[in-house]
Amino acid sequence: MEIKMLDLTKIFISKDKREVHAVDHVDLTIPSGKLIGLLGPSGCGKSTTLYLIAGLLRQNVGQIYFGEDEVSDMPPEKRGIGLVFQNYALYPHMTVRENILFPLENLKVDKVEAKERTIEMANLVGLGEMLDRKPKELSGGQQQRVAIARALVKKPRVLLLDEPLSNLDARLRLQTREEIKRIQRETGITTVFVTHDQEEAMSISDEIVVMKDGVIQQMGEPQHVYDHPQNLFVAQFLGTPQINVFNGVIKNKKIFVNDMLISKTDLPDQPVKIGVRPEGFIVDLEKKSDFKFEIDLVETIGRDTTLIIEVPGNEGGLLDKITFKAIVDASLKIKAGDWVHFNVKPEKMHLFDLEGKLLK
Amino acid sequence: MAEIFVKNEKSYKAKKILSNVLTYSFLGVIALIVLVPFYWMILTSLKSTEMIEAIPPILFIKPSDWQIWNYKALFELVQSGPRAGQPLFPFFTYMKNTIIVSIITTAGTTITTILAAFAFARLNFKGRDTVFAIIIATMMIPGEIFILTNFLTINKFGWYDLMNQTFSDALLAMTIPFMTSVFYTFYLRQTFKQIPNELYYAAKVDGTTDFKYLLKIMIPVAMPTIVTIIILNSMGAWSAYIWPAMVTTKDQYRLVSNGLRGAFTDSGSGRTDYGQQMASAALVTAPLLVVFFVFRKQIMRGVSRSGIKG
Amino acid sequence: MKKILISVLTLLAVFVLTGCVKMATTTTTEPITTTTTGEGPVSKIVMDIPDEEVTILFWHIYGAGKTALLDKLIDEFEAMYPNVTIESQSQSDYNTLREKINTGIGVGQVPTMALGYPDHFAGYIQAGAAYSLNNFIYSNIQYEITDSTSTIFGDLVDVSLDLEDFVPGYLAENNQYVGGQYYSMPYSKSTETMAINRTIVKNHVAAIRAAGIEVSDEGFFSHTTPLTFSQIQTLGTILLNSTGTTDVANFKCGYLLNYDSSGNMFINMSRQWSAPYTNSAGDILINNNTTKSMLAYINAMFNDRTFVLPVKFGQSYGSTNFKYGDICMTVGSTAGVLYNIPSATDVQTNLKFGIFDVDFLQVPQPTTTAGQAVQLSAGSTNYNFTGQLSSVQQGPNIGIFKKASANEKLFAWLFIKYLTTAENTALWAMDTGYLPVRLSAYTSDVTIKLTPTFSTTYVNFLKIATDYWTADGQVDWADTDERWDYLHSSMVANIAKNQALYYQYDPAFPAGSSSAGSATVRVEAGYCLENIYNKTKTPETALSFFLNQVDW
Amino acid sequence: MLILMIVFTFYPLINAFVISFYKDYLPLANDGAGSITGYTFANYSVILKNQLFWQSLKNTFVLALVSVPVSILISLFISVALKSIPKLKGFFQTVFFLPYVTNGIAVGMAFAVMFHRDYGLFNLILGWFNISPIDWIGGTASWWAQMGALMIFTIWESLAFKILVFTSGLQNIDKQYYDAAKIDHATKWTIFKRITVPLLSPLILYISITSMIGALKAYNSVIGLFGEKLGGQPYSMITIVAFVYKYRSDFSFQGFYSYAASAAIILFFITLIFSLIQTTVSKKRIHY
Repeated sequence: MEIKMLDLTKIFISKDKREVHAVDHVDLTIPSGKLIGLLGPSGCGKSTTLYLIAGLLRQNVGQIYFGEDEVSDMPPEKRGIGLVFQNYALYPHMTVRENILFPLENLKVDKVEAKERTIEMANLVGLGEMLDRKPKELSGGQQQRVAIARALVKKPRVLLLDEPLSNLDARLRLQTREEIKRIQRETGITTVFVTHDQEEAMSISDEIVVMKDGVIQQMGEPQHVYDHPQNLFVAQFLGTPQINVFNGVIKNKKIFVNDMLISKTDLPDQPVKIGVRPEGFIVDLEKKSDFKFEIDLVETIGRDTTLIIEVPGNEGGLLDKITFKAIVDASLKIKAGDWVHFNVKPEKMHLFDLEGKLLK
Repeated sequence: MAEIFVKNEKSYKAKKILSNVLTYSFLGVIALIVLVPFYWMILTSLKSTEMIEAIPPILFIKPSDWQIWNYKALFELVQSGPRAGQPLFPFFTYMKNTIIVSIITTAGTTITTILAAFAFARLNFKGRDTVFAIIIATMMIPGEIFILTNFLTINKFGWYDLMNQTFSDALLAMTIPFMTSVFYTFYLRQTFKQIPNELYYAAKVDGTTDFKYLLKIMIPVAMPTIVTIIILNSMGAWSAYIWPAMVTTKDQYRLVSNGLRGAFTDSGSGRTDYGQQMASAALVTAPLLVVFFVFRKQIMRGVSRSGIKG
Repeated sequence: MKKILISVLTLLAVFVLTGCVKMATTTTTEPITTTTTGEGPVSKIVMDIPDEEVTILFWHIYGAGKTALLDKLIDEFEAMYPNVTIESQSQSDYNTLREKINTGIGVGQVPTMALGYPDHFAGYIQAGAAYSLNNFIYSNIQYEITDSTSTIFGDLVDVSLDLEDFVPGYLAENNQYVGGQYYSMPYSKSTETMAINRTIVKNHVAAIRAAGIEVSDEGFFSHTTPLTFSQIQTLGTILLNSTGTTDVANFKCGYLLNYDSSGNMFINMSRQWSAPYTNSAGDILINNNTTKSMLAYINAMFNDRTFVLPVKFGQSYGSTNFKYGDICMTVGSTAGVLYNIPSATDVQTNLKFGIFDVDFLQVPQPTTTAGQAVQLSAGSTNYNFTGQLSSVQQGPNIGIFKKASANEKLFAWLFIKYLTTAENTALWAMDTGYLPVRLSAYTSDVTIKLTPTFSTTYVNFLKIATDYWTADGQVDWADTDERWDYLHSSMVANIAKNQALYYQYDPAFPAGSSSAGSATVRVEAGYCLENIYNKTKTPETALSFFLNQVDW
Repeated sequence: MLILMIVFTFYPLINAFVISFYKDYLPLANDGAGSITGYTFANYSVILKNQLFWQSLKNTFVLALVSVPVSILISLFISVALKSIPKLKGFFQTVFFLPYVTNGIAVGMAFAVMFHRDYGLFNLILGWFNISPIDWIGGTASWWAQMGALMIFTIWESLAFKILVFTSGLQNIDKQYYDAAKIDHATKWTIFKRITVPLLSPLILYISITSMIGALKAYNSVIGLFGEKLGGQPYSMITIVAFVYKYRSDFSFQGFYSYAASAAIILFFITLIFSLIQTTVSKKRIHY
């Protein structure tokens, strides 16, 4: 089931009576049968968007379509969605079975069928043995899976997950991530989930949607978005460690940071922001490159070494005081205090104008 | 997959409006039911005896027909004799006493309730649950069976001396027996029990005394409930009747309810001037309402945050 | 919860074992301390009146209205005896007053003197706390006032009291106790009289005369001879509308005779029928055949609307529906007289007969002379009994407590004497609607100022009504004549004076271990009639329920 | 603090137990120490022999068993409705709290007037719907009419506190449960029945126990509505506590305190049994 949002806007009135556009003229189409991650920092409007799709909130402007169906004015229960809440919202007084059964009871599904579907669903999420436990007797991951089972048991058109992994510990998070992906694959249901964790989003989503201030910044397959960020925000938001940003300038088709030549370009002369992924640095062992720094700290984890460089910044120059990271091969044996010359991989470098727009 | 295929319902909005209308009418009707007795009280206070007994009842009175006299009479002064210049019905004296008693009782009750609730919720002493059980049991006995016993106790303490009872004696007698409240102890204990044990252990590890823990952790956390208790308790003095009448020797030590009951019944014919009685009832209620409206936000916030869970 | 049970039972056991109450060995009875001798003292001892400061604590229940006059009398008394301070304290209501004194007796906290009903004093006497006033009444001591600040400096004060001057019925009530002693003196006394809608009667004068009942052209019945129950029944056939509703065109009511107090109705009718009720020893005697036939008769009268109770109209008193014209006659306390008079302040649409004339009569009696055989009939049933004249007296008396010092008792007594002087009892009566307790008050020629513009003696006060009656209502008083304001009070005072000849009292006794006190019996007696009226019980079951409540 | 409780709460309670077994108790004899002639169970038989005692049991049971659940339900509905409305919440909250801020005596009298057959408001309103006047509290009132009036008054009085408690309880329920239920296609009624009530169940138990205790002790409402007669017909609405107090005015006389105490103790055990049943039943029903 394809989900289409047209000009979707949600305005909240804040405590000091200001209008806050939580979702601002969003046009978005979520393709059928895909697992989509809605990604962004907190307050970016991603949860609001999810709740608008669910119908728990009502948009001020715009329409939502599920396939051909306009659901804009439909109450949530009519939309045919399944929603998994951040803290699962399992009814504490009901057993797992009762929790999963609850939507079916409300839909007046035949009792025998409902029972079967409940068991089937419990098995799907791997909780067949725990049907008679109360939520508080389950671990976080198990609760999560009950919530998913409850959302899916009524065979919704769309599955929505709100920060599904945020309440789990690191190990469970990895495990559950896979689980969600598996369940989604098996059921083939259009799934939208919200997260602020880009790694999580990138690891399981078919496509990700990056949001900021209620506006969609970019949408696409995770790796594609990572490799081709549309703007500085997306570039900064995706990737750990974060992308390094230098203030630079283009002069005569050459890119300079503080008189240090970094690379060449076809773009006209102008001041620019240069984003370089940490893995985009190549150590110039011949020390020909202009782009050189004294290393402040070296962290080696496994085969990678992270060089941490603190640039004091120079007044009047282009280099602000920044700390940047470069990931290089551990075999290079660089120590703190060494001067290192860098070359930059062109595909790992992105140029933006001063507003943060990608320059092409 | 999509089993639930529902066509867009235009009637959804209409339905929502309908449900809102229903909800508001339900609340409105109940609000009306709640308010009617108050309206009736004020209405009656503006009626003469004859108007009260009119058939069918008079539902509205023109301002020109208001029997303001009912109110004025409450503030009339004695014309002659040794009490000349003093009010006929010592409304303000009763009011003052009631407020004082209310404050003292509430302060006392709050303190004892906090201590008791703390003891029963947190401290481990031998027979704690048994003692608590007995305390709960006392709720199941009508309080006035205690009157004679308590009267004798008050007398033993020397607070009831016909010739020499001072105002402070009277205050002690009126307040001390009501400085504990089983009901509120029960109520606050529930809140205290919700505060996680970890906090207590953490405090113990930090070497905090029980008392300091109560003062610094429990009370601030349970503050909304305590505020609620203070508010609810302070209303009590407004209805107290038999006990204040029993343990005070002088009229000027008594409380508003004592004034309300006796003052408007003619001792000869046994008739009650309902108009005047309602007028005084309205006047007695008024300060409570004023306090309530002034502090409405705080009260409601306190109450709504008190979070009483099992 | 189970713990509650166990722990309470355990504690219970502990307390029982360590019981802290003394076992009584004998029941103490009040030894008689004074003789009832002294048929008029021969010689008197003169003594100086004590001059140290004395404070007298006087407990009553008067609200704002009556304390003004009481305070004036206290003021005057304190001027006479400058060393005396009377602290007058209202204790809200009679129940609280009695309860406080009863509990106070146990711990030695009682006032010097207090107002109270006979059953209260009976309780105080049983507890050994009341002081016999015989000590003063028959005393032959006179006191000399030597304090020059006193208003009666140099006079001789006599503590004894001439009982001859008191209304005998009141005295009988006040010395009904052990040994025939006076433990209290009558103070705020009242009785019941009957208000009658004279406008209705006037419109049926011919029919009433034809039935053999004397009535004046203007609808006045005799004020000296009471109507009998048979006459009341006859009036019912003339004045009652057959449908139980008011018929304004033909001047007929739905109900004939209302009794405000069903308790008084039961007790007074028992006297009138010579039916045993209770005695001073506290025995409950209601289980007898005369009472049963009385109840059967009353039930018959309820059924044909000759008698009615206020509960019929959802009221405590019949006055409202009397004014509205639903009831022709109503028996109620003399203190509530004015509630029966329709006036311009009433909501006019409610007054079916408009503003009509009201006259007052003695309460109906079975017969005109005591001790006559009487036969009453209801339908085909006849009831035979010996009729007695009887009317109730009610209202509190005033007494002194033993615990007070000799001086406190002395001045308390002098204060009681002062409150009940002819002038003061007359003043109290006219001001409050109560009745004078002394016979001499009825002939008192002391002028009393009732309003700033109107003063009268009690004799002239009584004359207002008698003048009006003599003129058959055709007086030529100006509209502004203040006698109009006191006409009805005066009527009632006259009627009460006539009824005083056959006042009966209700024996007073405290609760015993297997029976209720007289006050409770009176309440239950009233409920008994209400139950019959409401038809929730038959006369038989109502009586057995009554017995169940007062005797076990 | 405990001393206060012992002196003014435990001691009188235990004392009442003991007194109920005294024979010929004169509480004020011997300078307030009291005197007895032995111990006996006779006080209880005096109480049980009284026809009114059984009447009072019936009245109290019916009143408690109807008014407590009804008022809990109504106040639950009100609290839920209050939560769902977007506007005027504060206004309604204020109004519903008002009965708590008033003098009970005055309101009782106002109700008595409103229930009057001839000049009461209730019958006037019934008249608008062409219903002939009902005698609610008068001499001809049926037992059910009187009980109905008493219940209306009792429920009116008790709503404020319950609404207060439930409103605060509702605020503590995570909104997500409601969103979840909505998405699970639950109707409003299902949400109320399956989500709200179970989640409030500990609170409901607390309220039902305390108000059951309160209802079994009903007295002031009867006095307020019917006066000392305790009913339209004498004693028709007598409650157990009213029955206890019937003996109160004669406390100081031989044995009466013991009668009152015995009746109070009987009430105590009835209340105890009720509370036990409530806790056992609810133990099965309260899930968390």
